[in-house]
Amino acid sequence: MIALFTRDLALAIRAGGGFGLGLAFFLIVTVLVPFGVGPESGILSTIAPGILWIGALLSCLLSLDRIFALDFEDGSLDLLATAPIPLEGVVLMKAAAHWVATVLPLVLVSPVLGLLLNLEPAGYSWLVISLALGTPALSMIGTFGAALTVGLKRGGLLLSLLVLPLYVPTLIFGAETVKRGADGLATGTPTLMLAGITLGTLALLPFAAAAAIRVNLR
Amino acid sequence: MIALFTRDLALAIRAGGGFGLGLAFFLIVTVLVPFGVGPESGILSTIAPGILWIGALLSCLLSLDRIFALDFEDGSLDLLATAPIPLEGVVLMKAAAHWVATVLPLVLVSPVLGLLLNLEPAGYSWLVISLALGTPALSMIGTFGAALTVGLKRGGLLLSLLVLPLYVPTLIFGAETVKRGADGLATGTPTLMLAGITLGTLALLPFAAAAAIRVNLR
Amino acid sequence: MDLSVTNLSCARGGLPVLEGVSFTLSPGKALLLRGPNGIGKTTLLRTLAGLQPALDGTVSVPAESIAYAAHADGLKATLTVTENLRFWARVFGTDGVQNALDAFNLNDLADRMAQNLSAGQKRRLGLARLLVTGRPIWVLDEPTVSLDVASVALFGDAVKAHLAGGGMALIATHIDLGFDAEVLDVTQFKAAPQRLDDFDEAFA
Amino acid sequence: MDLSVTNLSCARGGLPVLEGVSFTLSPGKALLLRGPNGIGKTTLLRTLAGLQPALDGTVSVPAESIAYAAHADGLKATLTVTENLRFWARVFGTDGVQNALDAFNLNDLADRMAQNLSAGQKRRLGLARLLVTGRPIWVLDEPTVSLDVASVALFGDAVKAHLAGGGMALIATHIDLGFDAEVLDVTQFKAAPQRLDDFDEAFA
Amino acid sequence: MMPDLGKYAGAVLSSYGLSLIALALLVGLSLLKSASVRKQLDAAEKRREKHG
Amino acid sequence: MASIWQYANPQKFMQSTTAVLPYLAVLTVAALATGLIWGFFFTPDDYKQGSTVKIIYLHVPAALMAINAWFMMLVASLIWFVRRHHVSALAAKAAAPIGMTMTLIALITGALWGQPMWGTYWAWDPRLTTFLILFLFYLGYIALWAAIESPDIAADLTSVLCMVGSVFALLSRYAVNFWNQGLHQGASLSLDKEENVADVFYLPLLVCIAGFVLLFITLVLLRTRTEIRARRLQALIARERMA
Ligand code: HEM
Ligand SMILES: Nc1ncnc2c1ncn2[C@@H]1O[C@H](COP(=O)(O)OP(=O)(O)OP(=O)(O)O)[C@@H](O)[C@H]1O
Ligand SMILES: Nc1ncnc2c1ncn2[C@@H]1O[C@H](COP(=O)(O)OP(=O)(O)OP(=O)(O)O)[C@@H](O)[C@H]1O
Ligand SMILES: [Mg+2]
Ligand SMILES: [Mg+2]
Repeated sequence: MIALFTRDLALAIRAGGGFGLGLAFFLIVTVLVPFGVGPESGILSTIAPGILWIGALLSCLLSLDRIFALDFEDGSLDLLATAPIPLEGVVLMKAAAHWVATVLPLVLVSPVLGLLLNLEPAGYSWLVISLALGTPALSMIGTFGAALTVGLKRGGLLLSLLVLPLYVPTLIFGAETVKRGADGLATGTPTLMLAGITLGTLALLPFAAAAAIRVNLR
Repeated sequence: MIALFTRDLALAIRAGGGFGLGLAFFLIVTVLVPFGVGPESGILSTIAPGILWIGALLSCLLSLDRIFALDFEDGSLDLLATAPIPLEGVVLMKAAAHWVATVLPLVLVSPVLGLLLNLEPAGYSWLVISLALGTPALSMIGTFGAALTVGLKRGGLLLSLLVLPLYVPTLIFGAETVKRGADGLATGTPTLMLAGITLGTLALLPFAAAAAIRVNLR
Repeated sequence: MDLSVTNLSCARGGLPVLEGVSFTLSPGKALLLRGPNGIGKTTLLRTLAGLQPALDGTVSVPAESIAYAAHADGLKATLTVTENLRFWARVFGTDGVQNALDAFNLNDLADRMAQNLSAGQKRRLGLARLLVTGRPIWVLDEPTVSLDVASVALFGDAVKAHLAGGGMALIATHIDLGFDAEVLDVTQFKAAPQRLDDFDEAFA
Repeated sequence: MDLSVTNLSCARGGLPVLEGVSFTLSPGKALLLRGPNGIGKTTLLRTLAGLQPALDGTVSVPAESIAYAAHADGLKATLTVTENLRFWARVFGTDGVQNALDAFNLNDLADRMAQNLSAGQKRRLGLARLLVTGRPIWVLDEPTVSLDVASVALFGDAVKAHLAGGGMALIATHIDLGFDAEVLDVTQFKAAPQRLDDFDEAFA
Repeated sequence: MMPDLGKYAGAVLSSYGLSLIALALLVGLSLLKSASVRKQLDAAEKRREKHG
Repeated sequence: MASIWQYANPQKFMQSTTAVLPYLAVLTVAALATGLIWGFFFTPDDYKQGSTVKIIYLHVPAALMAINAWFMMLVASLIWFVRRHHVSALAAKAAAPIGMTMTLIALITGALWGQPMWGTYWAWDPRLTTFLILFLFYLGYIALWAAIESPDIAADLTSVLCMVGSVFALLSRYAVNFWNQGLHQGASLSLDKEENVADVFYLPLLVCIAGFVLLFITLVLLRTRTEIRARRLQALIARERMA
């Protein structure tokens, strides 16, 4: 299973897309917001936590269809399904590789983008903490969505539609954590909820995703 | 060339995706914003023009890779390039079909989403007008980007990256029109600029896009 | 008007593949291209069809008189057989749809969506498209892949009818097409490996 | 331990394709499946490999003892030949990479990325993957497509060595593989069209 | 005998109007689909009986 | 007494529903007409809300059915997943558009009610927001059914989506409550109705709710029958193709 993880990382780096492009998209969405909303720093700093979380979520979303589609097309998924590792493990490794290759860089640069949006100084640490805690859930939910749509032609947009409502709780608690952190309020509850969601999805969704893949390979 | 337009529309409707899913994505992006930013109606109505424009832009963006990719894969593009209609006309028809199938529905439902974001009542008409004037430019620019990336595997995210900076002027003037409209200010200049951008891109980009396709088919 | 190709060189992926290709084809004649896998037949045909520029050499006819058909048929899975043909007929400004359906025995399938056709039926539809282009020179890449014997015969008849009407056909194939024609082995035109003695040669 | 298949029925796209398939294969033996296009060979092999459930019938061995190889090779274009093989070796917990490279004459290409291989070389790499699975039963779908004569011989040697070591092989093919084996024509198992007299039959 | 809805007439009437339209659409489309599928199925069953 | 699962047999289902459907349809029309006419024409205005209370006769039943339809889909999905009765998968498929329409009606009537009461068509109140999310779930569920060709695969995948979605819907409900306290009234159909809705409003409301429940059942049966026939039709056409 480690082999799968390292292979997926190697592929993400070599294909040149995995790392850079998700990051670039995050950057661009965040940069577009001031153009759309206007440059007033007061408004920007109010909406910064939400926008940063939404930007991360969208970047994550856009790379989801790569999780299984390539392996499905070239037959690797068939072979993995007949390999001596449980499909649940495959799913978990896929989600982990997606997180490391696509989402982790976002988490790391998010403070820089916070600067662009005039995030309150107290919010930076909470931004990173909340993203680090919450985004694994996004990757895992997204992997589940990708497993549901793996056989479909041009499933990309359908995938977004299926996954977005599932992202709502994570988004709410994530943005709320940053907002409270930026305002100097207590962040205990939303942070705990974020961690809870991540643990819950990591524990349960691999089974649902593996079941979906088995059905789709049929 | 009309044949190409009607065929693309028929395909968009039959494939079931063209119409509905772009719309769904617009809906969902708009809905996510309050979850991230918070429910206060004052803030929401301030950022509504920008967010609605960004939402339309992103929905448009996500459907761009369908413009040529399918025709490239099944060989239609080769055949169209050797057919007795100019490739510039093909590009223009492709952009038109994309606009009608994917973007026009967004324009039509945008007032409903304005409601969700508490857009000021005076802004609704300007929202529709600015989207109707500006989004053809988005489709045309996107078609150009799609032409640039047509041969590339998984060009989707790269396409976004190329196209987004090109979208910035349209976004700025579009959102500005709605903002001024919502605040009851004069909207003459940004509206004119929007119309100008649209006319300019429609006049010039087909040539650039056709050239890009010729290079990519080589 | 003859199709004459003189001293043509063509490249694939930046490397010259064939060099000095020359032949002449007169109306009513067909020419079969042969050669091992990877020698450059597809590259040559795409160059003739105007889909990629030649490195060198001349082709006597404009690309507008050539109808090209390759492995990918350009069929839309969610359109019916007739809709697919009618689309191409409108693009080429002709109206031979019924004729094309007859020639490839597609009348029974006329209202079937392309995605519900078998591979051979799809191939027949792709070939039927040639008839609605109304162009005099057919440039075909492996046209009989996945066709059964009866369909190969239909194809042979269609080519013969096209030639009898003064058309020309240039066909790359590994297998027997069921009719006689001149054969050109392109192996003789294989490009010599570049020497790269001169620094600038890498910039073709 | 024999591979015995009893009365197996399998479906594709919701419709039964083959019915009542029965055969036995003992260690050291190979069995060739034959039959026209679309009869259901691929469907049968996928069912045996555990990729889709059988409608009916039994297979005497668990899917875990079967190594399946189909048209799609599961190769990653941006990994080298060795990296591709090493990945599968690690997934299957074996270490026969060098052995596999030798058997399919891939040593010269070991550091080439898969995307820079020719179709035949890719196919060889796909077959080399079988050797690193270490599984006793090979289930192969059209293994020699696009291989030249020398490579077909390499493949034949690999199969013979596998059989000599007590393995089994089940191969669907239209062409000659260069070694002798029992042949099973699956046309005899073709599923009769459903009668659908009973309303509920539509709900398989 | 229309009840006097006062200043909220617009809200009440459009609620009823839009809801009834939505329900009518739902019921209408369900019935239409039911009828068309039933007709197609009958035709297909006839063909099946004829050709065995 | 025969097992209840016999009705999961398509043919048996068709037979028994043929018998009950006409009665159900009549009952539905009667209940809906009585409730809505009673509510619209023969109830007084509320002293605070004026004539807008009349919206309650559409809003509350639709809201209840929107949630119950999803719940029914969840149960049907579980049955399909565990026992693989085709009728239950098709019933879940049949119920989704009905649930979506109910959600839409609740949203529209709520929005129209909100303008006079709260001064805005839309506010990000928890209950309203939950309904919007529910609407998105319906949309995704229906889109997934539509996107997959093979009916059994579609049934499997949509039932997985329905189960996972239900968990996340609950989670969203909690998250949304946490995020915003809201304007919407609490549940007023509680047992001590003294302090809530008066009898004059309560009785016609009950009739309306009964009408909506009946409408839901009737439509689900009708649409499930259509789906069963469509499935049979598909099999017959496939057979013709093969022959
Ligand atoms: C788009 C907006 C709205 C949505 C989605 C919505 C949703 C709901 C839901 C789900 C219920 C049933 C809950 C239950 O019975 O536990 C309900 C009940 C109710 N709603 Fe709304 N509502 C909306 C707007 C409004 C507005 C603006 C008003 C009036 C000011 C209103 C008044 C009521 C009343 C009186 C009930 C009955 C109380 C009850 O039985 O719980 N709603 N609404
Ligand atoms: N995208 C590419 N990049 C680099 N080289 C390529 C590319 N596509 C093909 N080639 C190489 O160009 C050469 C000519 O290919 P071409 O497709 O013209 O051969 P062909 O004669 O048509 O072969 P076949 O009989 O298999 O169809 C081959 O050696 C091939 O390896
Ligand atoms: N996705 C699908 N949906 C519906 N039917 C399918 C699908 N894929 C294949 N079929 C049908 O199932 C039948 C069996 O296909 P299968 O691929 O098993 O044939 P095969 O014997 O392997 O053929 P070949 O020799 O061409 O490989 C064919 O008649 C085919 O038309
Ligand atoms: Mg070729
Ligand atoms: Mg096969």
